[in-house]
Amino acid sequence: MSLTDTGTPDDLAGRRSSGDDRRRPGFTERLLAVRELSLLLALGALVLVTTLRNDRFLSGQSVKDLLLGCAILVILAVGQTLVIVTRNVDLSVGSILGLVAFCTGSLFLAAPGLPWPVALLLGVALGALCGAVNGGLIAVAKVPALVITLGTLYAFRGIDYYWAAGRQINAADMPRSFLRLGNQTVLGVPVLFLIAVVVVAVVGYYLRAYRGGRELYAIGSEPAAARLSGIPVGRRVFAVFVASGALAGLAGVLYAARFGTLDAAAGTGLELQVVAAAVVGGVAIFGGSGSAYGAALGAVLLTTIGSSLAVLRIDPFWQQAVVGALILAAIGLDRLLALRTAARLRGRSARGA
Amino acid sequence: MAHDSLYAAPPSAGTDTEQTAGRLTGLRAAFGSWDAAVVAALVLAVLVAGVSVQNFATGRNVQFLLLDLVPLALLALPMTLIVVTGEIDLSVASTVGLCSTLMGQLWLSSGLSLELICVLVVLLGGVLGAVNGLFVTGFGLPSLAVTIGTLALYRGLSFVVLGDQAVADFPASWTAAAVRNIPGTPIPAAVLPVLLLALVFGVVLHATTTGRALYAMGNNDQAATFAGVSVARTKFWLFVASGAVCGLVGVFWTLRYASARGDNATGLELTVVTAVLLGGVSIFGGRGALLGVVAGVLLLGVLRNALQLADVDANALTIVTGALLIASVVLPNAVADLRARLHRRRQRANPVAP
Amino acid sequence: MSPDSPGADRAPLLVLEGVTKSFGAVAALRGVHLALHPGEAHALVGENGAGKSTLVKILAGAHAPDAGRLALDGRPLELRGPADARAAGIAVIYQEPTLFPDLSVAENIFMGRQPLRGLRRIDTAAMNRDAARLFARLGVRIDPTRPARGLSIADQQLVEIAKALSFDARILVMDEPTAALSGVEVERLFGVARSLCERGAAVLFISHRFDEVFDLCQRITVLRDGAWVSTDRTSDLTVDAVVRRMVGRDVSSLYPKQDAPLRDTLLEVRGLGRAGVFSDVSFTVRGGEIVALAGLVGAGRSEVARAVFGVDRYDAGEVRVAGEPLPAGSPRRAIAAGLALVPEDRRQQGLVMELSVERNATLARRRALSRLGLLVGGAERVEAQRWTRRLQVKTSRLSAAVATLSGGNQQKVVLAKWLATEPRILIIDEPTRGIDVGTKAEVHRLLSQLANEGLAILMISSELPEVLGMADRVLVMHEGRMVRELSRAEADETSVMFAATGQGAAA
Amino acid sequence: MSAHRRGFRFGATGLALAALLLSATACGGTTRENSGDDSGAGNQANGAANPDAQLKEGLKIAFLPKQVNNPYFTVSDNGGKTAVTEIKGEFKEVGPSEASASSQVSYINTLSQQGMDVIVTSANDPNAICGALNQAKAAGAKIVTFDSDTKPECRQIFVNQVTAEGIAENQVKLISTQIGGAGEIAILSATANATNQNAWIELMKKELAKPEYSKIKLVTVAYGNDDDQKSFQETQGLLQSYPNLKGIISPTTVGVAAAARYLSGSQYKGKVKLTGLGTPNQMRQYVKDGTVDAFALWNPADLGYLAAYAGAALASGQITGAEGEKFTAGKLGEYTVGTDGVVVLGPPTVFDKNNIDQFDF
Repeated sequence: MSLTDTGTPDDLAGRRSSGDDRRRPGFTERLLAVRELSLLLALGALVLVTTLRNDRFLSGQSVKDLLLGCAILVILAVGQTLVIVTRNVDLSVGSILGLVAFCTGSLFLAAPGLPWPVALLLGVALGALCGAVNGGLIAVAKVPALVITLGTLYAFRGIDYYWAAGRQINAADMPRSFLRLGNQTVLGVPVLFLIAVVVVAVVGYYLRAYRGGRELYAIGSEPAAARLSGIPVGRRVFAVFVASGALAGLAGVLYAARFGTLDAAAGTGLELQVVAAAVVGGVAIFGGSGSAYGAALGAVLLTTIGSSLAVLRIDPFWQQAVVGALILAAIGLDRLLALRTAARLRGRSARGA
Repeated sequence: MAHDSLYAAPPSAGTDTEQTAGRLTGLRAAFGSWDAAVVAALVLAVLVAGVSVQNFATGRNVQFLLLDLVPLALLALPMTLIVVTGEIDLSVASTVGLCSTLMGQLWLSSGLSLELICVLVVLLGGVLGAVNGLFVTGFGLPSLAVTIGTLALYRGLSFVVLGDQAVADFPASWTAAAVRNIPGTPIPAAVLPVLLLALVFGVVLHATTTGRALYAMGNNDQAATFAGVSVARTKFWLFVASGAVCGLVGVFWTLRYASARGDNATGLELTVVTAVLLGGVSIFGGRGALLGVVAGVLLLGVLRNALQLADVDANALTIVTGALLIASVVLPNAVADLRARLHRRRQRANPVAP
Repeated sequence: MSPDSPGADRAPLLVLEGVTKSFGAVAALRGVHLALHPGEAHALVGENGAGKSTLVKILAGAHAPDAGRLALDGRPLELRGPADARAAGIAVIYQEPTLFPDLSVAENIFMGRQPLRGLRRIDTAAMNRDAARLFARLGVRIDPTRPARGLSIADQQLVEIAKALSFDARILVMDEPTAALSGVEVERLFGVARSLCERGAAVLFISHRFDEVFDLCQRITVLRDGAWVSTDRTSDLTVDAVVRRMVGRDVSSLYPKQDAPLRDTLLEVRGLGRAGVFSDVSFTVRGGEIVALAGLVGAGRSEVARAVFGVDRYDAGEVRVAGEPLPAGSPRRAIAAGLALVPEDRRQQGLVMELSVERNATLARRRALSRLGLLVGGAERVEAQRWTRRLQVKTSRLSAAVATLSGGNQQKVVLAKWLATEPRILIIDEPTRGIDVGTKAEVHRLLSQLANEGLAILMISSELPEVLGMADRVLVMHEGRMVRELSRAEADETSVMFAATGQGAAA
Repeated sequence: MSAHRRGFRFGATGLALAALLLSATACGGTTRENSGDDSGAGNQANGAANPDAQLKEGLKIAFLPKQVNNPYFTVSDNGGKTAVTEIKGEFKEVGPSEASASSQVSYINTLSQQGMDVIVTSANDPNAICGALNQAKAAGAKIVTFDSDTKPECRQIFVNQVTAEGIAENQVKLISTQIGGAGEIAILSATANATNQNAWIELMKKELAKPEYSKIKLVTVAYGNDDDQKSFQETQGLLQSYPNLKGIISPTTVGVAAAARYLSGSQYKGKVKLTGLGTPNQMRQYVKDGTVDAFALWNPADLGYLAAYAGAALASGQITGAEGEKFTAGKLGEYTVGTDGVVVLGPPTVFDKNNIDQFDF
């Protein structure tokens, strides 16, 4: 209250200041950190309970299996984070993954000598192309991404089916070097997981520390304001869909490498899990907040739940119900936290001088 | 921001009234004729299919076609109202599935009469819808996220209820009644309740105070609140109604296929949303008419049936469904855009307008 | 009266010539010209719908003009988007804050221009420091790291101002920035604007508040119906002259409240409180009486109105209508009891912009128009016609979307909607905010007439002349508390302001 | 808006409706006990069979698999196509892109509309498609099911790939040999209530009760839902839950491939034995790298081939579906219709390192 003389209206300004904030910088970031921490705790608790029931759950092989199992979902969830943060949603990722996976297989079938990095690049490019179709339609039609990607969910899958025509591609059709990618480990950590970690780190850091990344949050937080502050909203949203498509493409190639057996149904219904992972990971479904790290943790948590249920020998039919309940719990919890935060902020605003 | 803006973020949210207004008149022009366009497309599709597709224009085929459309048409009715209020219910197909398995389980183990079971299932559907409604209105969560959650939850529970088992020993008199025709016509008797419900929902939407309130809250829920509309309650009951209709569809589905299974109606929610959007209901809320939706449902059914009869690959059908969905949202906007552009060009060519 | 004759001692910084813009069939701007000189504060005034906001949008790069041209420093300027406008040094503070609620205050200020460190990463620490420095310059203390969500409207406006300041704009456009600010904050803002002018920047100031216009600006440009009317030195003008040009005719008395016989107490509020918002608010309003609720923005006036009407809940106290207790939290029951609330935010709360005039006008009354829930025949149309005629709403047809109407006519539709419910108590929040002078007078006349007919009117207004002219009694709120009640005789500018700034409370 | 009142009205209407129906049903509704078995009894054998009838030419034979994108069905449908070409008929394959009974119904209706002579289908649900099949039958089509049966009264012939006893015997023998006749084993099945899977599992349990298998203990049955990833995870779970596991039987093509892939990439490779029902193309790699010693399957192409011939024989009047009738199925030779109209393809083929390269499906 530097300007106070005798209770002049100056304390109007003072009233809404809050001196204690200065000592605790990064209020906004702290909210996120809390979310990620609680996810880690949940994950830890889950692993602990499962391990108590069956100590092999934490054996080297099992951990490796877990890491391998979550890699693809993590990559997709990170891509989805990019999209959701801008207040959009991409429901077509499962279909893109399927299409790219099958395409990769056919590619090796057609050109057996192809080095796998080329296949990887081509897969990512095809995914990006699908993403561009999404992004383009959304930009042209100015309709919600939900509807467009619901449509392309059908369309991409249909193309995939049409092309595959009931064929199946087997591990034997693909080069060993490529298949090794799916199962190889470095110091006991699967390569697939390392790739996922790199993706998470790059996207997560970009979202946090680069102008382009921050602009995505701005778009999701208030699209109209974003437009007025000179952010090329259309172009950014388009780019986000291309990125999501490309990551789905990457996931598709990795899927091919990991599973070896491919038919056109690969990745059917995956979009639900991906959205669930992001939402559980604290990415607000209406945009503007959440982090790639959180989404990745959400994906790990979902995969771990799947494995835990199997290890705990719980009726597998419960798994989908658990996923649904988790989504509801996550958004419910978010809402509760948001309300409490809002109450706290209002409390500060209203606190007398 | 009060709106769950994920899918309800109109192109130019609020900041520029004039532009929005301009765009809206364009949209309205496009939408006003959208109903008519869908009906015209339907008539055209029927004519073309009748002439060029063998076996299309037969009584038996009409029966098959309509029978296949009953669940879709029923689910599209409450969905229309929900989308008009700016919400969405993606859990409908899972609710149908859960209702179906509950019906099977009750029949299998409760010893209750089938009549009672049917009533119970419809009520249970209402309860499942109420859970959606509670999350959406009570906790203020976006319906998209909530119903994606219950989509997974209800489907999971329906597998929990019956596992992968099917309950199939429903009395033949009942299962036959589900597919019986109105005597003397090729029209299934199940169409009658659909028509009745369509009438009820149509009147509610277009000729009652509730309907007015639905449009108002779909456009601006704050203004609706200030005008004394109980937005939350109305939406809550819409979800309940949606759930109850799902229960009804669950009963019909179970009897028609004489089989209560956990995977009944899987994926149907996408078709329902497609039909509703194809019928000209705006996904932003606040716009749309029930007639268009009914025409949309029929158009979808006729196209699928005709293409199937013409031996078009199932995979091509998948693509057609996706393409229709995209076209139904892209076209009106593209038309509006085009008109606006033409208008501007005329303006520019003639700058000294009045 | 050529646009740039007076005060053109230096070459103009920014020139608009023959700018034309239409939306659909509506011409928003027709051949407008405007010149901004370095170092000058230039006011742009006009009734609502005169095209001011469209002009702002064009300067901001948000709209492209259909015809006409812009020039900066004598060179043609083409703005293809808001980013171009920024690059050209044009900063805009919009009428309504356009913040990102999820991002921190500092990020809101520096979005797209965050200070960078190695590898083009954002330097968060530097950003927060810079933001704090800007707030210090404005003399306010807002934590730069807190999210923008939950900021009061005034604080949001201050963040907007800090944003505009942050890039040392050569041209600062302020579209009614003071609507939500307190007197002190307005003074600070003007201080900043003046210092910008001293450094050679130009300020374009848009406001309905003539005292501020005359206080800050050297020249005034008047727009009417999308066309340029005049540009003059402030010193050559009087308020009357400006108003005449805006309206295109003489405006008779603005505030014509006639004395009406006082009747029974209709609205009684006792000990109303809501945690963190307002507490222990008690007052009564009698039939035939207009009671004004005065106070600074953020004092909790609108919140009290919303709680009384049932839009918000309250924790303590009770509301009685004609002696009967009114259940809390239900606008529907409030309406049934004879309450009506014309809310503060017309576009968000008052109207459903996309719906027709007819539907809007009957929205609150639709139940009474129905038989068993069914809306029969043309009942809505008849009702809408009755009220739009009485209020002289100018619209081509009743089926036109209200979004196509001007601000004043929109406000009339809101009034029509509520008068159609035949209320006993009318709560009206900022009855004339953002509407043109002509309509303003009509609204005032109408309120007076309604009081005469026996309505109890509770009026919330931030415009002192309106409060003093219209009210039989003035209630003053400060920081969520009712601090003074002034009779018509006691109320004057000093006494109301004194109470509103909290000094009366101590007494 | 009186949502409150409306809410009440809604509730009241619901209650009234319920009360009405309850009172209507109180005096005797349809319950499971009193409904009896009035489901369309009786079947087939309209008219007598003429064993000497020639196979008609130009028969319209349609294959309707569980779903069109399943490679297994692609192979068997192609077998059917070969047969139809041999008898100079018209072949058609249609089907839903997702394995659901309701869309199969829609296809059956379409096929019956198109006047097919024979519909060869693999049922997604033994009951759900019955009504449509009966209608098609009434419209003149002959119905043959293969791979997955419907209720017997809904079709004329079911072409069974193998008898359940044959499968059980074969699988238990394979695993017993591989684990040396003693130790813990588990079964990785498809879905918890897939009819054929459960029948096989029951028979395997009976088989295991025989004295020669007394040292083998079946510890659990896991379900991979015929989903690759799920089966993979379940295998993983099995090995963690049962450290002493010696062998896994997975009598489903999806399950066995997923389990093999898991084992081949884990420390258990070669130590935990795996057998089951799989296709040579899917398993070739794992047989060669030593993960899997031997597994079995019928030839799906032969299955389709036989189904097509059975259909043709029906449509030509050679058989009616009654027990004891005989017909010749091209290169496969003569078959006899068993009880309930079941025709059995034959014992499964066992694939190992030595013979696997002779097969391509």
